Amino acid sequence: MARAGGFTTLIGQRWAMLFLLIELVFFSFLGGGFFTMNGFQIVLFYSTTLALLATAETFVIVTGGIDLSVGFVMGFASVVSAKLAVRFDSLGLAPELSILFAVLVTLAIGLLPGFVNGVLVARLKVPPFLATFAVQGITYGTSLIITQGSAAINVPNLANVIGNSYFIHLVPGRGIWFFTRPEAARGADVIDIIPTMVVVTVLVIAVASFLLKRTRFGRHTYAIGGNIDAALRAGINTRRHLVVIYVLSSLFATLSGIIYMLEYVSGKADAGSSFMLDSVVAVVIGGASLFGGVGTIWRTILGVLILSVLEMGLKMMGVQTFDKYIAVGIILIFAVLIDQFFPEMIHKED
Amino acid sequence: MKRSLVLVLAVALAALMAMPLFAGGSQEAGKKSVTIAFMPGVADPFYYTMEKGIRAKAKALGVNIVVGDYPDSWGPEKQVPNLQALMAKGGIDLLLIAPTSNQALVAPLKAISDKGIPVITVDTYLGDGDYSKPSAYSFPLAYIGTDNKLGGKQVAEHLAKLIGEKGKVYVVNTNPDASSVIDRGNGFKEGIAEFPNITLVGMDYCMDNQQKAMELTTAALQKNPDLAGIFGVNVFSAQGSAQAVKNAGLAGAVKIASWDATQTLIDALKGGDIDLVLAQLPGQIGSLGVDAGYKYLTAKTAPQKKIIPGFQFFTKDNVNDPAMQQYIYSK
Amino acid sequence: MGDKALAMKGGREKASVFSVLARNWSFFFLVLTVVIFSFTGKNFFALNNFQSIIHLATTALLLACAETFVIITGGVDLSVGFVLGLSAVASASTMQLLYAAHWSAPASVLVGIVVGIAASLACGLVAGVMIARFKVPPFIATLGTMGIAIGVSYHICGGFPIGYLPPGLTDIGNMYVLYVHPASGAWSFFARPASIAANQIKELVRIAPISFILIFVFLLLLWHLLKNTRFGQHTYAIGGSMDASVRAGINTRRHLILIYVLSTFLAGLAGIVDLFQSGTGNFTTFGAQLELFAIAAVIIGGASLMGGKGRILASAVGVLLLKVLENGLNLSGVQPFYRYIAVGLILIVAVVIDQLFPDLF
Amino acid sequence: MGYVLEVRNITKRFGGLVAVNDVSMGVQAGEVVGLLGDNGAGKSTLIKVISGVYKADAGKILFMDKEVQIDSPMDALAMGIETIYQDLALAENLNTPANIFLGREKMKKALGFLNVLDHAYMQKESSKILEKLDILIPSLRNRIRALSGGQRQAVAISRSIYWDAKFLIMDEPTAALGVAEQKKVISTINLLKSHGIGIIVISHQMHDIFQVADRMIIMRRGEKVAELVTKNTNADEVVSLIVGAETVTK
Repeated sequence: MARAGGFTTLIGQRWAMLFLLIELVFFSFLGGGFFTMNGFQIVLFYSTTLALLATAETFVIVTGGIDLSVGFVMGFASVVSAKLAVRFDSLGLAPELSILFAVLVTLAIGLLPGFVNGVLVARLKVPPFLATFAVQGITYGTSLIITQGSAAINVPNLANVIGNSYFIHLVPGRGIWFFTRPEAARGADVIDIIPTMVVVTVLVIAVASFLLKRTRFGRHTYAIGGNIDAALRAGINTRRHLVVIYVLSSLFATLSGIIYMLEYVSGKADAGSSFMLDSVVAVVIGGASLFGGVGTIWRTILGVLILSVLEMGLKMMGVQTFDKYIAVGIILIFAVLIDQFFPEMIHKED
Repeated sequence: MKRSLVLVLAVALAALMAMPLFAGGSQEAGKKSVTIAFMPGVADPFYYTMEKGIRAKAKALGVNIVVGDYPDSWGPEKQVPNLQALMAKGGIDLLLIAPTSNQALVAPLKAISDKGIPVITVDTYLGDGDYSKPSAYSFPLAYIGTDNKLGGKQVAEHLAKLIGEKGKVYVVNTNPDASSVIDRGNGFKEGIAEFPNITLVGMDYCMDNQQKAMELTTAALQKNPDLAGIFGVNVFSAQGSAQAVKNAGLAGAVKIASWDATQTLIDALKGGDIDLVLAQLPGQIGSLGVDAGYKYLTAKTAPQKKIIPGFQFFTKDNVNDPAMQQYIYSK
Repeated sequence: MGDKALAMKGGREKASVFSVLARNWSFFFLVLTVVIFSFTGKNFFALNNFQSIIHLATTALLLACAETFVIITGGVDLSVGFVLGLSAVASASTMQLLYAAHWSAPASVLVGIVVGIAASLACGLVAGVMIARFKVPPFIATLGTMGIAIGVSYHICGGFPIGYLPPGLTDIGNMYVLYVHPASGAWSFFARPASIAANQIKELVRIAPISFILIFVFLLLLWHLLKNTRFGQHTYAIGGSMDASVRAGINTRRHLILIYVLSTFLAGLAGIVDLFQSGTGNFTTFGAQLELFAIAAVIIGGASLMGGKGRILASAVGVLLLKVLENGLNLSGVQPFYRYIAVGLILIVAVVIDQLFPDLF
Repeated sequence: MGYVLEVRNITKRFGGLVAVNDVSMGVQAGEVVGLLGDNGAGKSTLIKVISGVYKADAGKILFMDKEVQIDSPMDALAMGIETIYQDLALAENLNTPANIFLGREKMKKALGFLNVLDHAYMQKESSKILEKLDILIPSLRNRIRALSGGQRQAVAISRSIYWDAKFLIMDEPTAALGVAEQKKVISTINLLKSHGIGIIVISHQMHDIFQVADRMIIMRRGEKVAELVTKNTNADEVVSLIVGAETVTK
């Protein structure tokens, strides 16, 4: 296949990676402070939310659906975990236990919106766009009622210690610390390496990627997205599978909400609202099709990195606030255009 | 071929990621004058005006100013990444910031402060805003901002006078998540409580959406046709409620107090659509911030922990007063 | 497959009462909510309350109309909310500029409107070309133009609502068609009777805000366009089967471009209406979610995101249902936060009904 | 001579692949020609060239003895070459008259100035054409979605006939139909034949082809390998030609 034009085809297939590389080079020259270890860590640290939500979205989009509720499920989880942590704390539990229990209970509660989504989509055949849109409203309303609209605060400070810690702390000339930041004089030169939440996110994504790529569950997910009738005839329990997919999506969103709570020591109903569309965009930039059957976690993460590097890079360059929307808009269209043109070149030949 | 390209890209990526490890630390060289960073809370007229004040003062003192990316909506998840991007530029000696959450911003600001960059919070604060006694959030040098509660209270007093100290009043607030407007609302409540013949019939949140404010006020007027006064806690809520009152044919009959002296509100005041505008002094807040920061950096004089510039009231009587014009917000 | 189809057909003939109910459930639901809120809501059942609900729903109605056309073709337009803001900001800043340059008020307003609409049409054209020519999924193409609309409108206004506009905008935008003064028997069109002083305005009965004329004209026009014209028929056909439409000789590319241009035209018009009603050029804030509200209303009206069905008047009922719900819950003293849950639940009911009776619509 | 439609030396390549290689054939008025071949034999490509979806790399098309240029499906339709695809290309959300008139709606003046769709006219004409083809559809108001496979097929055929098809290409007309419905389609094809329309039928159902076709053209690997008169051949011969056991030139 593809003897002539092999190189362009290759670029067409790998354009996302190439694009990321171009971004990295571009901002290394023009983004103030981008080309430093700190700069890269910041980009990674603030792409964790998007990465988790986009991972959730990848599963759903591969089945041919869409989950509009992830952003507000994330907010819901942040609010619930924060409120629970405060509650457990006020009951006199040790901060470690309060947070642990809050996290565990939230993970359980976080399955609920996904379950509702799944039942609506799989059993009642409600279009995913609508089912998840409705659930978005319900979770948002519930979080607002829980918090009376304001942020859920007064979370034990331990959350902050966990959420903003780094894997390694290096003090030149004094030694190396893991997880806890050494007490150092103000202004001392502590080098922080690898934020813990980034490690957590990478682990979660690795598991997700394994699930989608290497397991039967993953195979079935693609099968359903490719042709749900064929999947059904092949003996896949598509209803149950779809319910599990939406529950999984909700679970990733919940995790993201918990990380938000740990990082910001508070919960906020609309914490994830602005990431909702971005998460779909990242998946699409990663080459997935909204019609289902195509997409991988790894390429989604590439999409996430393209977006966050672009956003942080532009910020560090000092580009005017709202120009970034224009940039993202144009790149988005550009991304899909490339995806539209290159497969055509390939398909026409067979 | 595919495989090899992936490999090349991966190696290039890895090399690129690793390089900063060796390249770090060369930022500081060659810097002479003082650089102050400003991280606004959200893209709105108030902070643009503050930036103007900051830049004016900085120019006078010969200070460099770097301004962070204006967050497009209110909240730490929007502001903190912008803050980190701003700080990553390096070479910053002092930070002026309007924290968008009194708790979520404690950790990131503490880390910045620990790196030896002093922090001054403007307009909004950490914790309860009291940095004078030791606490987890007492590290900033100072808080400079309007006393929103006092402002709300004074608005209540002014509005009470306008409506003859009796009747029903209503508040259109913006966002239950922003400490500044919540303080305004609470201050207003306290102020109104001192007038036994005035009742507060409700407080709604328009989420910074003028159309929404209009709908809410229309509904409030429907519930209470004899409403005597309305307090719109910022530009959008005041404009929306003014229009709703006008639509209901109650212009003049319902007195409207508002907050933040944007040109639009001043025009509305001139046109008789609203009756009172409280002008904060964002420019002055910014300028005081730069001043305090500069003195701290150059002369090591610590500023007061709390600096509260006053505010001004625009009414029909003084709106054309040339001395008042400086308080109108502008970019 | 044949058996199932036959069974459904049989069902249609038998269950005509059900079909009328299911087909128009949103309308009956609207009537039901009005009845309930008339008991629970303070001053809910009042002429001026209904008038202001519809008056303040003008922009939402226009956006829902826009979305109806797009959704019938099987697409979705995420940009409408921010195109509304772009149009308001672009036209307001033009008016401000020209008025400051001593143009007459009508001239600057007119040019401002043209500029605002032109800016909106540009967005629709870009999205339409992307979708029709380059087969970009509508979700992505309109998300792209949405980003561009946000960026451009903030460039124009810098985050400030735009004031300094020619006077009288809000007087026009919020004017009533008929004013009656029951006490004196005086009445007049479009302005309060000359014999009535400004402070007596509360005693006036004002009938039909001017926005009613606009809504009425546009609903009628768009209803006609969709129901009775070739354009409308082709819109349904494209949503039903793109393939069939192409083979039937419909210029689907041009048609789709027109659909997205029409959509942003209506969004742009909504921006102008907003400008006239509020008197300031407001950009769209991020929490507004106007586009999602419009899509929800259209779906409640019985349209399907798969395309091929949807009705203008039903979409209008969808908007009114959501607005009445909001207003009624407010007047009944329900906390605003419960509104989100109520809307979510109603949506689910809507779609489940739609799924239970798929061929009745 | 006397062909409604004739193709001469058609060749169509996709990159290095020759999908149709130097194929010539013709169909007379009132004649049904069966086009047979295994998957990938080039049948679909050939009819797509005729219906204007693809443009041939070489060769020419004659319609009513005149050389014609068919650059798009529109050109083919304008000449009276109609194609009924396997998926029927109907808008399932619309009713029968709307589909028959799709793209060529009849308009009328309402209130003297408004150009509106003439629903009554389209409905009347639709029932006329259905009657003419002896097709029964319970209610013309029903959406296509509510019709059976055979009824849909009938609607698609009626559409072509209403618009004066002189030449009809039918791609797998009997696939996915019940036995009774298959019979109905066969009788409809025979009816069309008696109206003097030239027809190409592509089908895997050998049985059906033998029932309706006057002649058969067999393709393999892009080439025409045989042209047979139905009554002079049998299923075994045809099958062996399709799979390539022997090559007969006649």
